[in-house]
Amino acid sequence: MLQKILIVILSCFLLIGMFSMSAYADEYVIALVVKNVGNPFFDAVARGGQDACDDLGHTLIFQGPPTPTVEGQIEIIENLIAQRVDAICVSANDYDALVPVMQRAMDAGILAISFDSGIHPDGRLLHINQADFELIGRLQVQAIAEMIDFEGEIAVLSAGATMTNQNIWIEWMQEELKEPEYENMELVTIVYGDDLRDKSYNEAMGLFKSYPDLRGIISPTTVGIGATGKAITDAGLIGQVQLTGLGLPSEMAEWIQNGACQAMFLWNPVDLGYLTTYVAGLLLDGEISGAVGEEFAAGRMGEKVVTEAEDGGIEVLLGPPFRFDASNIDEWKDVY
Amino acid sequence: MNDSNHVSSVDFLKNLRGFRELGLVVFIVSISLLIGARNPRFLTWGNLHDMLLDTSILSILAIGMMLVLVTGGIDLSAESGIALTGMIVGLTLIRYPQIPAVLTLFMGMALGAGFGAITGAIVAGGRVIPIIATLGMMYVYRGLTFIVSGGRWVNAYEMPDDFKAMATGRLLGFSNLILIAIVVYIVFTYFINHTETGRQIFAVGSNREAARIIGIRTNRIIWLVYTLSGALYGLAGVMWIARYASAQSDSASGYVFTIVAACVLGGVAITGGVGSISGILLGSITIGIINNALPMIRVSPFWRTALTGAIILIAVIVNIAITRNIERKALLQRKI
Amino acid sequence: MNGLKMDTYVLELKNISKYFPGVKALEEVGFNLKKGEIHALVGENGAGKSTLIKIITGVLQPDEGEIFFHGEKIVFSDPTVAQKNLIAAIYQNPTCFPHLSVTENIFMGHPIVEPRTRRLLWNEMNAEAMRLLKTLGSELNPGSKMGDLSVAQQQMVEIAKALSLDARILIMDEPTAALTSRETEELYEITRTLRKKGTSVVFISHRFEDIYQIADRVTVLRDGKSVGTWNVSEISEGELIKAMVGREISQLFPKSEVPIGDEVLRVEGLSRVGYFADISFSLHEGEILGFSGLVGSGRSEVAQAIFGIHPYDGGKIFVRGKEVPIDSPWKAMEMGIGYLPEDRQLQGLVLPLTITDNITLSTLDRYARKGWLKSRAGHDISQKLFSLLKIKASSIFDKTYSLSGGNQQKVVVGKLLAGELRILIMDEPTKGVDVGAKSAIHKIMSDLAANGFALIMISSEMPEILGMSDSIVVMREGRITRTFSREEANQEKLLTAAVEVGR
Amino acid sequence: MESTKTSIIPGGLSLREVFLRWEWLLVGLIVGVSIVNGRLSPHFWDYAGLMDAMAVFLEKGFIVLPVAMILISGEIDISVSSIVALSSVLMALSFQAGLPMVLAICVAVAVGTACGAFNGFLITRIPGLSSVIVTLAANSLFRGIAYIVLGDRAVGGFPRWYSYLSWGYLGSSSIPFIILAFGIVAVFFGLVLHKTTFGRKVYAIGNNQVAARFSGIPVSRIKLILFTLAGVMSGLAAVFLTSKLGSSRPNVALGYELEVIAIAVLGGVSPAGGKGGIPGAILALILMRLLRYGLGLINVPGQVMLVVIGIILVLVVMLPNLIGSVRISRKRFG
Repeated sequence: MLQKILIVILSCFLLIGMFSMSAYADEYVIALVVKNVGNPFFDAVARGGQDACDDLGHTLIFQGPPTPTVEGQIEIIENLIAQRVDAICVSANDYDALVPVMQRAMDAGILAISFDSGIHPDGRLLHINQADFELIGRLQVQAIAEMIDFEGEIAVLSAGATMTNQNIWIEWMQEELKEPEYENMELVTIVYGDDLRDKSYNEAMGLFKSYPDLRGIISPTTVGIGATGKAITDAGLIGQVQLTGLGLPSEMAEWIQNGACQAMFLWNPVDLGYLTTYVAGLLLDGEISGAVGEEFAAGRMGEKVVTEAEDGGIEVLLGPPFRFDASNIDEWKDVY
Repeated sequence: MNDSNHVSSVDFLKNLRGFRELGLVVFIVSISLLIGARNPRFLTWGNLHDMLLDTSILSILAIGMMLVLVTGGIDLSAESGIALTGMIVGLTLIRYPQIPAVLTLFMGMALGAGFGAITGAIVAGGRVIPIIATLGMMYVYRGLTFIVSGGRWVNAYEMPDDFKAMATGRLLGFSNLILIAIVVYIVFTYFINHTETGRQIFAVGSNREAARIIGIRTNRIIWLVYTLSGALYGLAGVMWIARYASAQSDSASGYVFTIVAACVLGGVAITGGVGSISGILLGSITIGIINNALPMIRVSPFWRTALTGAIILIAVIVNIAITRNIERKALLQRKI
Repeated sequence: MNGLKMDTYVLELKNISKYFPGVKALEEVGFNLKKGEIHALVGENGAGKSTLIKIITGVLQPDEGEIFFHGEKIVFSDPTVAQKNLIAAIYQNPTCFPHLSVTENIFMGHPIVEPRTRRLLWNEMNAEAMRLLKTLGSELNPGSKMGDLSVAQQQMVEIAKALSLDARILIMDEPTAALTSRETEELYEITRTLRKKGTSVVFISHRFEDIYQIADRVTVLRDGKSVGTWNVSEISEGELIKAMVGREISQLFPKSEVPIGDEVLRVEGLSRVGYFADISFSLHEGEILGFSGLVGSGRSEVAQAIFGIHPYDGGKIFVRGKEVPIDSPWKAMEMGIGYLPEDRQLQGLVLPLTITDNITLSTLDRYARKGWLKSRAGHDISQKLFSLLKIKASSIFDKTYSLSGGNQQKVVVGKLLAGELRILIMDEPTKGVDVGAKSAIHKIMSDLAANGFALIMISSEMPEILGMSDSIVVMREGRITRTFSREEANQEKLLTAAVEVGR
Repeated sequence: MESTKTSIIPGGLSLREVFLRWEWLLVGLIVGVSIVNGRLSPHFWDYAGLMDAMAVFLEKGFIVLPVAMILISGEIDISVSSIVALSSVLMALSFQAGLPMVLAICVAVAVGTACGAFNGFLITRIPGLSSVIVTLAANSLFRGIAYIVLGDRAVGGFPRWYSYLSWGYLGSSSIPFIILAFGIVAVFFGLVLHKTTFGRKVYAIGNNQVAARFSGIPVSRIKLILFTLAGVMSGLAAVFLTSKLGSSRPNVALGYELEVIAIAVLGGVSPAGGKGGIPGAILALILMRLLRYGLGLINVPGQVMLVVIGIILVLVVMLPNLIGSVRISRKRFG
């Protein structure tokens, strides 16, 4: 009996496979490879990517490993090379480790683009930057400073210790904190929740206990800020410990409404996916060449420009991050 | 018969086996005092309560794992079982927010028992070695978690308030979650020590062939322990999403090692037949202390993983050393 | 109620056949049991005794034939059915739960429970266990862990378990194999008491002593068929042997007189904390040195210390006059010492491997060049020993688990001989081995001694010790109490030394 | 003993024949999966692509070999992924400190060896300490040390030739170098396990450790060698993995420990010890790879792939049991 059920399930999967294959007739195939699947942020990215493909008449493949490992991404990219897709857009789990495989993709004539979390210029043609690293880093410090009146201890609760984006943001945070107006503030520690709900929560709770005078926490990662919001609420520290960072509105709605977090930031992942895929489509169509300074119309995103990136490569900037607070969270919490 | 002489020494040894747990108690107390010396807040009632709260979910999972380990098996699928039941209950709560919180606990148990029953059927009926059967089901349940959720998370604002209150609420000064764990412990202490089925689990683990010969339906017992393990991870799954106010598809990734470590620390033999409720409770608490205390005494996050491993290793070795020393003393006292 | 069928048997098996893939384990076997009788079931290993018992207890189901219980046809579809009908069995290797307490072992499967809630009543069970053990003359603590007990003590618990079932039919599969003479006597007494109470007992044994002491009737099985059933008083030992093996065996213990040569092994003041102390003896070429004493007196521990399994912490071992520290079996074998362990299935053989793999196991490096196996060389040696030892199997490539106990034991002996070891310690070499194989093993031992090998034989069987040994060492509670020469030893003296009355 | 007499198998299938049967099953599955894959995706039978696909994460295969041997000896090692991470990190650091790359590679292997020996030492020297507990704790310990020494940094910038190990091809052919390297190592392991006294002793220990000890086999020493070997191969795997990634971080090779065991068991190795062999493990590796490759080519989402692989793992291991029970019942009643 059980066997029969299993066979039925198996054949269903094979059918799904056939279905996805039948979509090959279209002109270009663009693959979006994300850090991991099962993450609402990247689901929103995929929605944006699909919109762009619909606008341009291309086919989208959305893939990602179940856990955010670079090994899983390499395997997926190898498979994409083997089926000769036309463009691979990747949000990398590691800044360096995807370079060799993306070079192989480029050797095979595939367009290599990184977005969200970038890779080294050697392994990409272009990076779609959701927002300026410097701006995001500084913005979060400014926000927390306002909340705590420029005075007191703050801490950072990050994702994994090896996350590219988070580490750059944190560097810029430390840079911003050197400014004179923050002389009464002190960044006491950086802890890592590894983007695991339970670990992030425990780390936040640990912060409250080991730093009783803590005034604020910056958590530049979606899982971390959500867990910290819950931890602040549970510990009864709403108002005493302030929270800001980068979070998903859907997840943060509760903690913004109850005051645990006055404000936090994020760009629109739907737009990010749209822009990434759209740019890839334009490059494939030969509409743009990807030279620095080139200006182009990016569908519903309006006018964009190719600029030089901080790491020496080139990039397209999505725009400033969006600020979410009690006044606007209700409109967004159901969107992503 | 000349039993008496030999027997008394055997009894002596048997009583001393209890000291294995005493060793763990000594370890817990000494490490607590050590940490308390570094950070006095560690030994406050509030923190001890938090620590128990942290341990409540783990300790429940440890019971299920112990029952499986006692029969000589292992349940690697527990970790994705947590995620899957949590996710299904979370999704149900979005559609039917009026479901009373207490009912969700039973719902989780029923779902988990269902998943556990499938795993158990594969192990008992399909005669697949437990480590492989449960590894396979670990993948399957994790994949299903992604599939049923479509990659989305269940966020705090989507959960009914009384559900979230279940995790934060207190009764008689104890968090509800601790109370749930206490109830589970009472029930299972009774089940294991005072019911026929409970003892049959140990009989099957001690000598399966002998159990079969005296008429115990060994397959049924093996199926039962996986089902019970399922019911318990189902319960834990609901507690998990209530505690962190979020259901994610990658919840509890890698958590199974923590559960097994708690059992092993608590003296459960991987080879089957041996395990006690008091032991796994102490084992869970030891793990809870490690997780809770290291952040509190400001151990660098980069040191924690290594320290966790080292502490487990040292605890086990010290325990063995103590037991061997005692046994040696007993031998020395034996008259020849 | 069966009031009308007064004369029927308690249990009657008719034309029972049982097939395993390729083998007829039982062929049209008939067997019956009267109320209040002790019925011995004998036969060589592999004759089908165990299969028959498993059918009676419902562990196995017959392929053909019928079973009548109190004159009514019954089907034992699984062990619980037999248990409900109060049939209990004590198996050859105690089927215990080593991690659980004595009480649990006794009551597992039929606990005393509170009738309404079905809660286990531990106090009642402990008290009852204590009482049962007392009636057996044992003072075991019901709380002891089964795994910590000796085999004999475990056997006692098994018997207590059968008593607790209040069985009407009790099956004992070689219950005396692990017991010392005194314990055996106790067991006889218990069995007779049970008979008086109307219990029927099926008694399986290799020891004729058992049969003639207590059995009323005896049924002989050979090659899966029943040879016949006799009243014990009407059949002689010789006839019984003939019925079992289908031929006559003249002498059981053929140790031939050979001149005793040089000293090859001397042990001085050997001791291991908690197990034995101050053990001294010497062993010569051509000699068989018997080690007697009760089970648990430290005989095996001494042997294992000399073989390097467990380290000794005091004393010296001399091989051919030179002191050698022995800390591993590997080292012991280098010194020419070999050990035939007591438990051949656990310690002697790697059951899933073939006969040749087992025979060559301890000498693998000899059949290899720089680590690469040259299987041929190993096969040649195995083939030679296979023929020499007359192992009954189709070839040296048979798996050892498919062999009978006696042939398995011969394989272990073969492994020992392949090692070209000159000092052999044999721990219970004929335990659980049928008559034919037993005599063959004794013959081999005698031949070895004649060829200048030096042997130590540990045995619990008095006739074996007395018949085979040139001199006899008796141990009690970890110490040597007496040493006898072949001429001065007799059963009574050995027993006295083993229990040391009036200590 | 008499009861075992009952289990005589007619025509006595030898262990080797049983192995063969299992391996034929795997071969059949490989052929089946290939056919299905070929029908589902037009790209599957692309020879160069297939070769590249086989080479993806073949370093896992390097670890499968010793882990299979450890399982056959009745033990388990769940610390291999952390040994890979630690070896990789220390290799990168020593390169950064100015050591020539060749010596840095030696460092990786040496670190792996030391870690494996550490495991083996604890397991064999402290009776009562099981390999599950030791390697479970060592799993945290080794990775933790990797985090301590490297923290949140990544180290890269290796010489160009180093990337050849994982990305290069043999001459102008389309056979990746790593396949050749793996082939050599696999043959070596196959010979050691199946053709040497050492391998025979491993099987004896796995089938009956007590009897092996009573037969004068140095059980502890062999286990020590096995765990050390797992360390050596993990170090080697780290060399290839780091070459593949072009940089090193403490979080590489996460989750390898269970995958490696799954592959070995799929290959017919019994975690209870004494059963299985290297050919089966290699076939299972190929099967697993083809399966993932095929599913990847038709863009089955990662989460669905998890479900499929889980089900296949269970089904394949269950298959012989089901067939067996059907056959037995047919014999009994038919």
